[in-house]
Amino acid sequence: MDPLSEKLIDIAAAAALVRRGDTMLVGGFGLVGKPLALVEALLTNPEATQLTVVSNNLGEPGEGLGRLLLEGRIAKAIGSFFTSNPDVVAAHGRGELEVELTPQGTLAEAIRAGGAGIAAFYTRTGAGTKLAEGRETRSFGGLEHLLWPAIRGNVALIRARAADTYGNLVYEKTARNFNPDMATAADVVVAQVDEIVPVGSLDPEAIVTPHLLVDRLVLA
Amino acid sequence: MDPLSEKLIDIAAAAALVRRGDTMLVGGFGLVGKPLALVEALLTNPEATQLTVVSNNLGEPGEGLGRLLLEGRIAKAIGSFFTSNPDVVAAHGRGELEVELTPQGTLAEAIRAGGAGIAAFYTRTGAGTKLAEGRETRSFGGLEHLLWPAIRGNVALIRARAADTYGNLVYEKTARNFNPDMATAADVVVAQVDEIVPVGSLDPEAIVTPHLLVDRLVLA
Amino acid sequence: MSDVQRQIAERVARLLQPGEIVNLGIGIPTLVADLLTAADGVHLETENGLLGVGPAPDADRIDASLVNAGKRPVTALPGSSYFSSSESFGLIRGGHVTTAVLGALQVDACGRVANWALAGKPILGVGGAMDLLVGAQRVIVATTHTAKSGAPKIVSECSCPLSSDRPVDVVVTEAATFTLDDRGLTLVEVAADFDYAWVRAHTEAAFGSAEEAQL
Amino acid sequence: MSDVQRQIAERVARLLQPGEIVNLGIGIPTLVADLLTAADGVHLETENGLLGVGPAPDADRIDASLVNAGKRPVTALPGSSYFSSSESFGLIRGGHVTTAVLGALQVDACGRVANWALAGKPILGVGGAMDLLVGAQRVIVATTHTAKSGAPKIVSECSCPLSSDRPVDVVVTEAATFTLDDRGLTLVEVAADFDYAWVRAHTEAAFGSAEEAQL
Repeated sequence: MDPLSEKLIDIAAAAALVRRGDTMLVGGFGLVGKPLALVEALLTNPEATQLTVVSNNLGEPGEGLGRLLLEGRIAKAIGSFFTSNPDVVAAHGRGELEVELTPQGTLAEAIRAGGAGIAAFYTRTGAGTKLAEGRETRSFGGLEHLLWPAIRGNVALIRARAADTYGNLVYEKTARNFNPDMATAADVVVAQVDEIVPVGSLDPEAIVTPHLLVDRLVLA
Repeated sequence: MDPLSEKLIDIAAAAALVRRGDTMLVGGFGLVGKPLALVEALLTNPEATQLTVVSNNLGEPGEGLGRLLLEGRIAKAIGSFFTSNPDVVAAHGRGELEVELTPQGTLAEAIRAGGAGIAAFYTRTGAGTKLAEGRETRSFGGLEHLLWPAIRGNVALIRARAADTYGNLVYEKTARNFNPDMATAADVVVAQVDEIVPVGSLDPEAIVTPHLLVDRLVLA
Repeated sequence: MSDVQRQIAERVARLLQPGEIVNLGIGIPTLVADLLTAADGVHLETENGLLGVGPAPDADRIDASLVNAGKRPVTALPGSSYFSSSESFGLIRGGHVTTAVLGALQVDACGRVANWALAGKPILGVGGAMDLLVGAQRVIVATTHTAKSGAPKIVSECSCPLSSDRPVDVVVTEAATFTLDDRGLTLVEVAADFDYAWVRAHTEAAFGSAEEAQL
Repeated sequence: MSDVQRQIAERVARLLQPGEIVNLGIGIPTLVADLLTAADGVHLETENGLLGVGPAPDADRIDASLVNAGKRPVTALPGSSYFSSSESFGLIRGGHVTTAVLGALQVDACGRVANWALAGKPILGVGGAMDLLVGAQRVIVATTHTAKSGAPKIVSECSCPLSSDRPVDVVVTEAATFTLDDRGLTLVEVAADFDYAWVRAHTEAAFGSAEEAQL
């Protein structure tokens, strides 16, 4: 059996994996390492709506997740920095978009926890700030910590530089960012890759995301 | 300034970094990836005693940490599997060695937490077992979880295949194991390496332990 | 390996599907590795940090840095990858291992397993079994039907300490295969050299039977 | 960069020691990078996943996959390494960054900083500032002494939401450098073009002075 025959799908099939009301993890930091082809393909799937999107940012105006937002597909955003896209600020102001602001490190840790079977964790980050409001706190070593629950998605859309035909992934410089964490934390993980290489051609010491985490590959 | 001149020390100087009563993290799974030269050098430092050792195992009889144990240097062991060394079982039976048994995954996660600024975390592992006795529990998703605190050491002794002169580390196959986690979780991190290569000769995408984690290098 | 061990390992191997990520525990489960070929399409993972475990090497090709969770020399297949202990157990606890095959001292009527400590003895080893028991999507227990003493290992209540509060999914012995669900144990297969009466006589725990349901 | 910004960045650069791991926030802190040379022996880290940040590339050598936390193109120096977001913030929260240089909207008399949100406005961005504030061994605030309106930024109590309950260690403006300890702010340096009276008049928070102690 050629493992690739199972994992490699076309972009329309990938877009069809997202369903109404899904929580969707989307990799990238700004547009760097963002699976833009996958995100924009969702526009062709009318069921990709009422989404909760977990992503550091919500794209740029009219690009990537910013386009989905303008089409009214996103009900809620969980991330760390939305002010760089004025459309997010506006949609939130009109009450059309719920926003859950999470410090960047806590966002990454919560996603990792979701993928690693950790239900919740205590972090110093955010203690004593407005982001602590309504959150459970506890003192460790005399310092206040916040309890933060894990984050998981129904689907994760990630981007990598290359995959082998098993689905092992390597990334490109700072385009790595949230992608390896999100690869662990969703029921269905779809990776947009620039290149697919034969099994055995990636250095086993340098594979960042092992193939057991990757359900589908899209070459784009 | 040559960064290597600061980090590279001889093995006696490395052994002298361990002090009476220290908590010492020691990498390796059995003897694989164990920094044996560093461990055995501790025998020449009489202050390396009354130690709490955090390590998956306590060596083999008369080898590695097993030698330290026979010399009465270890007061307490935190790890996951001690039954493979009968000397540990005997020392514990005589009341000379305190043992804190931790599931292997929880041990790794607690060390990672210690190095990542996570004070404690909730895990399913061990729920409903004898290892849950005396531990705080909490239900998430209807399933009991245990609260586990982070682990840190005064010093970590780890083993890697190669370092560059900054102290970036790469490992060798399954000799990686606990070493990268322990590199994050101690005040002083000493890496025993087989080889030191010039800065720039390790692939930046394949460095596992970045140099900011490594305080001292020993070539052995 | 003994005939009994081989029979158990063979029955387990037949339960594995192409594409599965499988962790094999120490003891009988390890024997399953020798029964798998590339054509089976099963990926073996070992919790000390390797996905893509291959067969044991020839004596002259042993690599001291390449072992399985039992610290035995192994090889790494093309497409394999290495990871740290925290990453490895993140994969395990996070549900990314399809099937864990584990040995057992005892299994109770609910399918909870005791496989790390004897009753009344000091407890000095646990390893990764508890993590696999909570994390693997499916847990198969591979064990002899009875202890060396002849005592049943599938019991009403374990006298040895439990390894997890999570019931396993399948129990495979040389004599029988049981599955588990909310109602407890169900006998789904009896091996050729055994019969229902033998299984009944050597199993302390109550169990239902697919066969009974048909009677 | 304006003269004032350059003055602040230069004062910050002088505080950095060889061997330090330094994270530079967005705004004035970023300017510090341009003032450092290899001879300074400072390693720059950026929280989106790179240790070993080099200078901005020429326009024809921009790599779209290589940016800093401000999403500006950078280069990577020999000896650099890349990591995921969870690894990167593990390094930050875990205390492995020696110094974070951060901008500020306000700093209070205890040294607590507000640098992420304006008073009374919807809060839609936080980024990594809160993680750096709890995790870096030393935090240096680099800020103009007053807001554009002329209002003091070093105040008795912040009107903007705090970014952390942890006081910073040093505050550097174009006019002055303050350190912080349990007693609060201490003025340790006044810049050449300014004097104590100016600093006093443009600083709302109470502060002690190393100079006063000598009087």
